[in-house]
Amino acid sequence: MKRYSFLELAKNAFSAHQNWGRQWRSPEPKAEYDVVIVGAGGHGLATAYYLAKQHGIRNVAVIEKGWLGGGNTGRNTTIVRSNYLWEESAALYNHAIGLWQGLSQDLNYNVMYSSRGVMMLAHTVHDVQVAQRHIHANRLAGVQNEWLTPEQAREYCPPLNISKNIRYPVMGAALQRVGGTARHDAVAWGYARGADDLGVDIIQNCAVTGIKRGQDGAVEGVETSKGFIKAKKIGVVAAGHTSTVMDMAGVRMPLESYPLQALVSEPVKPAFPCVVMSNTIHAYISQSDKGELVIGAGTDQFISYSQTGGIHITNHTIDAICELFPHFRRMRMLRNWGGIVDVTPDRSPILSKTPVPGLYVNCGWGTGGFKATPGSGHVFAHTIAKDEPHRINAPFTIDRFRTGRLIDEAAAAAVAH
Amino acid sequence: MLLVYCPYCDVERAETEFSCRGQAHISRPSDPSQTSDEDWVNYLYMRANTKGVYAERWRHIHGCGRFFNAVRDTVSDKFLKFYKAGEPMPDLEALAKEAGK
Amino acid sequence: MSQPFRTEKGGRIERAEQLTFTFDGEEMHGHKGDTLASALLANGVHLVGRSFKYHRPRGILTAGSEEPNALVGIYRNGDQTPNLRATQVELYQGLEATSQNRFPSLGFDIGAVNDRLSMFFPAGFYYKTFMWPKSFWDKVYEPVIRSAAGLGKPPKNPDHDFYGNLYAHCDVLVAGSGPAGLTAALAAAETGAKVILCDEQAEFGGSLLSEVNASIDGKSPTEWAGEAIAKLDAMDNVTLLTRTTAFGYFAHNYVALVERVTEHLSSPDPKLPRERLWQVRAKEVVIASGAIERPMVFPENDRPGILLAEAGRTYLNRYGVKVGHKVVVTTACDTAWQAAFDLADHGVEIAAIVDMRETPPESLLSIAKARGIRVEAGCVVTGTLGRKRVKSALIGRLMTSGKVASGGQIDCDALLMSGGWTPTVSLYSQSRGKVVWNADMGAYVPGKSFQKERSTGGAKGLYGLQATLEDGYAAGEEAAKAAIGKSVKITYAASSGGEAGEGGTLGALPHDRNATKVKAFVDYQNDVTAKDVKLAVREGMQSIEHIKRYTTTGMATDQGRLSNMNALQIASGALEKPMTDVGLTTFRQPYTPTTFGVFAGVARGDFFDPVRKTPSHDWVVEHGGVFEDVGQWKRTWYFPKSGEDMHAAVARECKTVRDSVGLFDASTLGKIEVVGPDAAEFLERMYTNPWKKLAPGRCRYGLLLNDAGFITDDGVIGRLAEDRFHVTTTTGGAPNVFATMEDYLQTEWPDLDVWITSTTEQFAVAAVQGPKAREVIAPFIEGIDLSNDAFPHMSVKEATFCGVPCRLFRISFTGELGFEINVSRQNGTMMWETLAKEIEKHNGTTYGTETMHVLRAEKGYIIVGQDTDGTVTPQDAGMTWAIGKKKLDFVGKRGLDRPDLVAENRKQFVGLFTKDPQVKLEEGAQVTSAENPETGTPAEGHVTSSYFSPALGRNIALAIVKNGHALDGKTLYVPMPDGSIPVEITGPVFYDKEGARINV
Amino acid sequence: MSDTLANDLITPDVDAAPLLSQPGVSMLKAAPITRLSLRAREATLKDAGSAFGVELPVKPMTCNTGQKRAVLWMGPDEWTLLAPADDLKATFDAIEGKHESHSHALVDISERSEAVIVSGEKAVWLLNTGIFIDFSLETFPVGTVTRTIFHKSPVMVWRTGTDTFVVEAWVSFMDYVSGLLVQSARELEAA
Repeated sequence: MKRYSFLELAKNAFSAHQNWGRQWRSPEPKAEYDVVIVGAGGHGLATAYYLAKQHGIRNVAVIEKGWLGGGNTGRNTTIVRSNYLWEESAALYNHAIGLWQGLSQDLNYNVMYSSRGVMMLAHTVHDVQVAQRHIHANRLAGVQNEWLTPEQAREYCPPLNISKNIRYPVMGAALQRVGGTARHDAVAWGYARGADDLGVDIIQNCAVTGIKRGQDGAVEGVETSKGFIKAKKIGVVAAGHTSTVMDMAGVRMPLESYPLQALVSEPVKPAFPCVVMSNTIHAYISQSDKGELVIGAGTDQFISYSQTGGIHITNHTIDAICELFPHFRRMRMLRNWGGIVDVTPDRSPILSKTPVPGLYVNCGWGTGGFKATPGSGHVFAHTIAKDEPHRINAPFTIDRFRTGRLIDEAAAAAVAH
Repeated sequence: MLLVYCPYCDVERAETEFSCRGQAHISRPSDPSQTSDEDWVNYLYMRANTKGVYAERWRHIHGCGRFFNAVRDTVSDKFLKFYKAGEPMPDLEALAKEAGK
Repeated sequence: MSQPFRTEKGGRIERAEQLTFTFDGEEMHGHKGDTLASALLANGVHLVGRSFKYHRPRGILTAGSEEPNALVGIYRNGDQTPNLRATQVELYQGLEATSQNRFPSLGFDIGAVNDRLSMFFPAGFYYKTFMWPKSFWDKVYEPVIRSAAGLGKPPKNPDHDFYGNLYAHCDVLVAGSGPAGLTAALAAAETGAKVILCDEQAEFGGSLLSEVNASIDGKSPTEWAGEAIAKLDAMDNVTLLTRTTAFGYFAHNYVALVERVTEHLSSPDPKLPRERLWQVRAKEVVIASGAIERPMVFPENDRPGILLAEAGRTYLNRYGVKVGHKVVVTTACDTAWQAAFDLADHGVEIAAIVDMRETPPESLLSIAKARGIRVEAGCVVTGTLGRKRVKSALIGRLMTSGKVASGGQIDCDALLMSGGWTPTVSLYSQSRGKVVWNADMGAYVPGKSFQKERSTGGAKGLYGLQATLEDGYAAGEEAAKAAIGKSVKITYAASSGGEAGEGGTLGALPHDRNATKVKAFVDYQNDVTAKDVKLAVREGMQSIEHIKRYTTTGMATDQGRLSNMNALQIASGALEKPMTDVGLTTFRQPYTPTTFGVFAGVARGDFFDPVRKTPSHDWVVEHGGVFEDVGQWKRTWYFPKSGEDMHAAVARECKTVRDSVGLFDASTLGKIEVVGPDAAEFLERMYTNPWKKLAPGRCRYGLLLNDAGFITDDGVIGRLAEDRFHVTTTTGGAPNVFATMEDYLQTEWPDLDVWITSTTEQFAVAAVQGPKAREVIAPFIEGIDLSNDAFPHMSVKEATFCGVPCRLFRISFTGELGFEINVSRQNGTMMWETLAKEIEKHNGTTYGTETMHVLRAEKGYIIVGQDTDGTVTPQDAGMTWAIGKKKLDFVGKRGLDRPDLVAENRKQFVGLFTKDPQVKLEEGAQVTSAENPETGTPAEGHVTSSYFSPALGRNIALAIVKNGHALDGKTLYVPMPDGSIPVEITGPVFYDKEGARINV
Repeated sequence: MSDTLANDLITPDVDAAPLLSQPGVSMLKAAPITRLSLRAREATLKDAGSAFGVELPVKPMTCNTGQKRAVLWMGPDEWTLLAPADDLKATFDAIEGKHESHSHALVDISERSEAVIVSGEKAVWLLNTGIFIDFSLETFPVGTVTRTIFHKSPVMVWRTGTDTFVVEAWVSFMDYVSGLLVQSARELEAA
């Protein structure tokens, strides 16, 4: 693989960029692999990359129904943070933050990880209590997170409206400085290039149509639109389509797939320095390096695989944004799209072995999968390679729903009084 | 914003009058104390999450208040059938075929 | 004053009405009916902006909403709007426009150095660089990239304007009012169907407005269109919306339109909304969005003065503006010739028509010959000269070998081009229809309908006036038939002229230049060249989605309407795959960029979300009370007396309640009336507690779980009669409790004879709490013996308060003697004011939620949602007493038996004393067993509530702590940034443990 | 107002100033009234109707009216009984007394909501600024009653005349509902 650098760019400039190599190959599938990963999104590609890099398992295929990075990886609002409440979640996402920090250099691909800070607003007394609980828990867990007064919040984010006269005035904010954004496509491409370079076959436009299990119940391979591919280990990383794929192996999942919308404005000069989220009034916003305001909307109330959503969801999101940033009312929406997010009952992911030997699943990231990409791939690769979970993902089993040992991030933000 | 038909009001209304309550025909085990952990988790959390024709529960929460069921293709979001609570689950495969899936 | 490029006559502008406007501070003139673009062109201004990446000088390219270059900022009354298309901005007196993305000026822009260095900035260069040193990304590289990117400047001030909303229903919605849209609307309207016709332009008529060489029913196209519109306007069943863009096509034929109400006015009435969102549920939709002309991808095809041919014709015929005095027209398509002819007829010198086709149609050649126009057939433009305005075009002759031979240079001050036409399939694509490739047309056209819609005319690749008119009629007829089952015989208009024309080209054109040096633009706004697309393919990008994202082609504000087809063709060539295998990106809403304010609509300020107030609200405002938001409710937080801060006010309120009496507004608590023979049975199934033996006139605390076994709500439930219960819930939980009850009732237990009715707002509730509570209420209550024996703690009875019916509860959330009086809502203010006056006689106080919280914490009562968080069981909360031991089932019972819910080491509800009574813990602080735990050590629990307790004269806290019930008296720690606070575990009841004060 | 349904029952509150008074549309606060929620199974309907004096409608979203009485269909087992404010106790007791044997639930909700009367040729336009219902007479004839959503608030809409509607909301939502209606009507005054 040709390393990327300023020098390389300059050299290529003088040969009119005719000599750049392919970032990844487009191979035909082999008859057999040690591991087949189903789904070439960020998590799947990262899993393959770490399988090859950390565990020396290079005979790996990543099978993708469409084009790599074309699912939620390419459709999210690119937020990275780790200030989750429960130590299990914080450990998982903070593991990712650690990897994010050196990811561009590790992959030799600029993923534009920008630690511009993620600010989560509190609008009620209850919000303040919840935010403080997060901050204290995070401090013990070694996760950076701090409290800001409304004035400090505005200093950090000058466009923020901290007037006492708005419907839900800002009472303060929790700021994770190390949080921020990254360029979503680059993450998929960087991992794809890295994995490909280590020998992983990324097979696009290849749909999995079945999972074959042997007499002993263990997996034997996958049926695909390009024929049967033998493998003793299969990792399913199919986001919104996980239920469908797992069903092929006869495994029921505690998942529901909802349309989640996001939108961008027309590009403008820098207007917004960080990421701001508000759970109470349901909005989050940042500005891309290109200048677009990137805004996350909510999910529809019904499951759907349509990758579109209702306009009422968009309306509610934008009214919240405009309430906090009233001068953005004259900005204009450029593009609005939807993704399909797979949601578990406790809003935490499943990164786990399954009742089927050789079958592993990584799903249930809901609206928050992008930020975990490196960490998720890293521990999932460990789980597949060793056939046992990494310390960090050990709590994220399917079985927790049976035992009741939930990691309930949603409950922790329950409405009080 | 979907257009939802309420079989009790006999009217089509915008989705925001309704609340969608997930997969239909999952009933609470009649004797919970005799139900295994496995069956209880199935009741609580396991959902078909079908990509395709799916029976789900809706409530006309800002209308007559009644729960009813609907069959919807989760790929096209088109409704194939609405029916009152208590009516049996229709033959989803037949409905799918009818809809040309 | 002079508008050197204005024609002598013609066009639809009002020449008598001259308007003054400024561009970058320079004063210019135009006419009513002009767009900013046509007025600038009339003044000879082509250079209007700088491109995104290379900061190249750019001019007006189109005459429509797809304009990629001429984006300007408009200032008005201190409000500024960036990125408006000059082609869509209607001119008004005093309009102030500025160019964008340039510094210090449009003419001299420092950023233009990027153009010189462009060899270092190929597609995706940033993925390959800026990685060293690591710390430079956040500090250096990214800030530089960010400030170089972006187009206009963001608005600086809060928007003064407001926005409207209208929901509408119609049988047939027609989007677009060109020849096809107009006839579709006519045909549909004739049947009596309810029709909405919208068009993004200021006037209906679309391409008819710039058509001068055809006739319809013997009239000029504009005259015919005018009559058609007048006819529609006179029909009651037709709604006509100009300046209205159908921007989003959602599920189930839900189409969103934006109407620009005042933007075109010089001094709009402030009572009018700036823009309005129309949300239309249409039975049938006719998409008549037309087609747009395709740019030709030749080197330096982006200089100011280079326009699409049809735009040149539109400026001439509709706006009376000549795009230049000496014009070269280059094309591969017949229609562009008409532009040349029309310009020539207005005295513009046509330097040449350069047609790529070896043999253009004889009919065109003869007209050109008649006008003495030089024709270069089989030729292509291979480049242009002139930096801020095109000066000349380089011509190349296409050889049979595929090579190009130099064909010289032709001077000009404008260059019109036409690569053929692209149907506008955006709305169709948004409706989730799949486009299909039509090789004959060289275009993607709508395939099967996914929703109830059909495309007509140019939108489906149909050209030629007569064919378009007829197709429109048919589409309108079909739509009306589908919607209302009616159709009527239509008199079709007959037209002449406006021929369809043949030809067109896709992709990058051949040239004789050094391919590595020249730039031929595919996506103007994003500065994507043909080279960039090829590079992406070379680097392994195979899917069009990858190519799009890697190069950013098609991601500009026109969403690729101009660029997509050319980019696809280039990609197809580079990949050596047919177009259809390359795929197509999806068009998303909105069709054109749409103002946030339109989506937000009326939701701002107090209308952002309903402000729910209780009957005491005005009194509280008058008496200086401070509110907190609890859900949508405003609840009084505390009542500071002058000079008091919150701490002092709450301490006083607490003390007063314990010493004498306090008055609290509990109206926001959820209330549900459960009525029917099976009422007790129903509550028995819903709540953990037993209800069947509760006697009428008595109350009981009820605890509600979900079926997973976790606490979700609580409240006091009073039995008014055998078959009637008054249930209370938490304020925030009320809607959920009600919905959950309905769910179980309707779907699990439909056999139960019981119904629930929300009475939250039927009643106003005053809580009178404290030793003197009885004395306070006694004067007003009739019908109850209030003595402790006759009306003990946990009683309920109907009586009257000041003569009006009330439900009186003897309950306490403070640990004191307490009553809660429910009167009907309209009597709430009377009750509050009566009691507020009365408590003064007893040195009592009104108190708010904060004091309520302190008082209940002193008693160890939980607040669901604060002391519990959805992971707490009744056992955890120390509330096994609330579980009916003999009950076989209730919601949550089975869940409680699950392995982890009966496991050791669960977190349990306890009290905490800080070793130093003056130290107050922070709510949310963590509890650990080690004084200085190592980072990463899981906490034992956390502080859920923490207050200064005036009754105890010290700070107290409640917490959830692992195995807390067994740790009574043990010392744990609350680590804070500045050191650990030692705490002692205690029971959660701090005050009056035996409960003596309640039973007096 | 004389041509509207139940105009002897739903009357403007004479003490309240008009909320809106324009040529195209007016909005008046309605005077207090007795509202009873009746939930019952089919067996009970006849008795309840005769006790109340007006038969209970079984056709969805319709109403029956009588002398100073109206019954609104709210759901297949839910009706709202309307009577003058002073008749509350008598009405309540009459129904409770009449069919003790049958199971039902009767609850006084008189003061849970407030109503405004929106009237005029622009009434439909005004309601459609916040309600997505098709108010054309074919699909929403006079007498139609329904719950729905107005922007972010639940409301009940009852068409009592071609151009007259009763809009009801829970008390704490009424400021929002009437405030937004007033604000939205402002543009009708524009030149």
